[in-house]
Amino acid sequence: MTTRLSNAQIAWRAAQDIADGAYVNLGIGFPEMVARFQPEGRQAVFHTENGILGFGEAPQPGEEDWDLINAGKKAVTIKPGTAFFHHADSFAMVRGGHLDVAILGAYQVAQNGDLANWSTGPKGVPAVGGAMDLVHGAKRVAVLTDHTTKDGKPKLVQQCTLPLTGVGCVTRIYTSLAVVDVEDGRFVLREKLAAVSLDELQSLTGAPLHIDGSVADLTVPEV
Amino acid sequence: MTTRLSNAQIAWRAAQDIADGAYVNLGIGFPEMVARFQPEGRQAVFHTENGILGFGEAPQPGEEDWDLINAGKKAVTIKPGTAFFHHADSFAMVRGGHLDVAILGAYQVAQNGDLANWSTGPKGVPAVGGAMDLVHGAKRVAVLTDHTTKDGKPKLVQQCTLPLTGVGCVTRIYTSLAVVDVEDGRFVLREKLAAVSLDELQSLTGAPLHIDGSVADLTVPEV
Amino acid sequence: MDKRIADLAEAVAGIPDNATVMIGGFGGSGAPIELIHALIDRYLATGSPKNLTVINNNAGNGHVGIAAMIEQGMVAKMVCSFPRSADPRVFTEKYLAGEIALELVPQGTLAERIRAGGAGIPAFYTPTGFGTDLAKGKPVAEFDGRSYVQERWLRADFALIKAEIGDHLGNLTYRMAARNFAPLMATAATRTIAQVSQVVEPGGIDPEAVVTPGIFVDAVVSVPHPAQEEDLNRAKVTHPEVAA
Amino acid sequence: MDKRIADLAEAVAGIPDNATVMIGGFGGSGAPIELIHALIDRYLATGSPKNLTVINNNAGNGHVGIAAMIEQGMVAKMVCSFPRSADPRVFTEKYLAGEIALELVPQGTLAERIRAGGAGIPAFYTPTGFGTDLAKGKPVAEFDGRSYVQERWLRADFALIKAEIGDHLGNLTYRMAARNFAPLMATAATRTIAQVSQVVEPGGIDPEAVVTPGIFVDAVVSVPHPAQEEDLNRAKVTHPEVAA
Repeated sequence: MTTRLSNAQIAWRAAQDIADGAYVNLGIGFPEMVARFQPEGRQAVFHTENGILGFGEAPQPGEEDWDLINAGKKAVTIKPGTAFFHHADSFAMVRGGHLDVAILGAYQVAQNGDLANWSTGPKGVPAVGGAMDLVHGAKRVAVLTDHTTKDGKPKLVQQCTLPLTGVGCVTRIYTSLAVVDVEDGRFVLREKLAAVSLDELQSLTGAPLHIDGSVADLTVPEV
Repeated sequence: MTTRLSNAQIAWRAAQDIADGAYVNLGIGFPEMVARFQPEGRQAVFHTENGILGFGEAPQPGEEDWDLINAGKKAVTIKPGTAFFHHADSFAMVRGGHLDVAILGAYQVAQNGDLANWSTGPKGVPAVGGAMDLVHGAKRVAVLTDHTTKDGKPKLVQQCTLPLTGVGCVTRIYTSLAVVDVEDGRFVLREKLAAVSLDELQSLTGAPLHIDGSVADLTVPEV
Repeated sequence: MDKRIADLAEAVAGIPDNATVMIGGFGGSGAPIELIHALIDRYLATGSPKNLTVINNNAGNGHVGIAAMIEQGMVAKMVCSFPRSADPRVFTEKYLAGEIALELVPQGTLAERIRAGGAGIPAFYTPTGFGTDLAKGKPVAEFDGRSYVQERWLRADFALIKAEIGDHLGNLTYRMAARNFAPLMATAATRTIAQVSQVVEPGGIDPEAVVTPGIFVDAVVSVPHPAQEEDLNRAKVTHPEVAA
Repeated sequence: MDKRIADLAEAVAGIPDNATVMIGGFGGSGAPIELIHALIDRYLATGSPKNLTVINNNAGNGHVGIAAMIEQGMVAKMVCSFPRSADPRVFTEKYLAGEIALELVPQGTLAERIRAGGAGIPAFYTPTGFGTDLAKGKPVAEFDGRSYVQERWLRADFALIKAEIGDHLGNLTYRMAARNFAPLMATAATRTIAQVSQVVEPGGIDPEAVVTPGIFVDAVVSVPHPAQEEDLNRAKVTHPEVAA
């Protein structure tokens, strides 16, 4: 199997597409890593659903204030220009189209932009949080994901089989092998690792990968 | 013609029904006088649509701050416990049922509680302000009015002929002759000036005045 | 007018069986632990209130706060967006055993439904959830070519919230991200009970800095050094305390 | 990121003909007089922008601010709740002559429609206006036995607002009742331009005291000693100044 990008490397790649001054919401877990890789000279403003805009990095261990947390309940810090607000104002920012980018994880993404990332089926306790809101409203909804499941099944599919988070909402997918846009109901391949052939990539993808112009090499440093 | 209460006296009577600590919105103009007549030992909290709760009296002439006005654009003052908020929060208080009493003027009130107080017809420039919101949500919607129009026509009517402000919204009417409740689609007379007979009062009223229990004398001091 | 209540037991005394109770907080931030524990203590002493519907973003963590309410069997139903936490076992076990009901609501829709309840808006349309299992059975409508789900307001009999400073008139401020749902819940409950870290005279809060105006608050209880749910859980505290 | 704009003319330079413009203020309180006058000056110099739709609670007073915009013929339509004032002649004459359109909206509905526009809520139900002429032609629905009117969101291309303190990131505070519609309009416009009495560095506003978070604001212009519309009218000022 071709060497794949690590989660940190996928996050690094996604961070390169975030403009200076962009308002960004990072999903709980792996997408939170995107904040670490802001390119030199650019500063995004991070939003968290629980009512903070422009928060800073994690505090030193032992310095946590548990009234100052992000949506993943991890401690954060304030920095100059931070603002606090209540949950209705927070989701007005989300649904109202004020975020430039929302970056989430995924179980499956369909070629029409449908996203499944909240439920693996009827077993266990269901939990949705803010995901269903975040996929609507942000100008770009990007997904970070391994290109396939642990047992090798495609996560980029013709149609999601898992319960949907949102319909037709994803605009770009950063995977461990490629960068894929969702355009007009199709996957359009933008970048791929040089080491993976187009045929191999297609075989790991559950729906046709279209090519529109050139496909760039996906190059990511060790991070 | 029987001597009638002055506007100030009608306002005085209405003020007697406001409990200590009640949240009250007073309509522009004549209803604003209610604030002057709070009984000893009681303190209502006044709300104005433009975003102040718990404001104080008018400032001395020359001391006005025109960022600190009421819905009638008259200067007011702050006092301990005042709060400022935006218009959506202000009308959340109104529509959400948080006000105890709204007190408005009227062109006509119908026996089912319909109120007409914003438009005398299609001529001129229409203007509604917050009246249509205020008549919904407050626990009690009271009207202050002369009992008849200047040319002697009833203002308490079977059915409003002027454009409605709200449907079935008025709960009590304080007039220059009487205090009338709206109950189950009928006017119920609660108080009347001793000098006016029941027959005379009925002749000045456009719908039947019902009596449910006793009718008290409407007694108001010179104010 | 003075909305101060002398103690926690008195503050929660009026909450009856079968009540719907909104409880502020997002995880441990903003969780009114002392009010919740006072309610649990009342239940342990009197058997009431029980069969409660609780509205909160989560469904408890560890064995304190809402988790402890659930553990004691006071809660018949949770309305929340994310019934998971570092230690969600209390809710999970009851849920899987069919002993507690769950209404799962997307977080932004939960916030907006509560705001609508407080603002006299009985229903609204949102893009959130359209085409998903969580919108099943709800009316949908198209506006300007896009599809939306109709959601209903959410109201409660009581709101229990944690604030930072409160004055005698019920004006409140909050502390950082502990604000979250509390200002919304305060508007949407018939009776709102706030525990505050500091009580001040009217005028002690800058009128510009008031987050929740007093009209939305019915009772203010002083809790000068409130516990932080996260700290309690890290210290493995349970309520009530049990021998290890 | 730095949202400061050097001068008023530059701040309003991008507003084109036919734009929909929300303008903050309730009467004179919160009226962004300097931004409005900069827009009028541009119109007088270039003939643009014209044919504007203006959303404000009122429709101008005297011969300054929105009244002066109307007087110059820049405004095709007003959306407001109360097109009356101490001196409403400019609007009244144009309206009665059929030279300006009016969409009359109850004040709370106006506020809620703007909030909905900013919050991504395309429509909502309100009791306000049910059974009145202002609800004619609008969908109605019954919830829990009570009748409500469906109202649509309101959005704009631009919002011109007046705030008190603004930082480089666009975080804003307001001054007393001058707050009114501004925080709502800031959320509902594609581009929000705020004139502020004082500009501070990020961190110069307490994070708890921010009323409008910077995400809603695109441009901040310093106007250290803003005119108060009420004072201008009492002094019988006109814009532009004309010989008596």
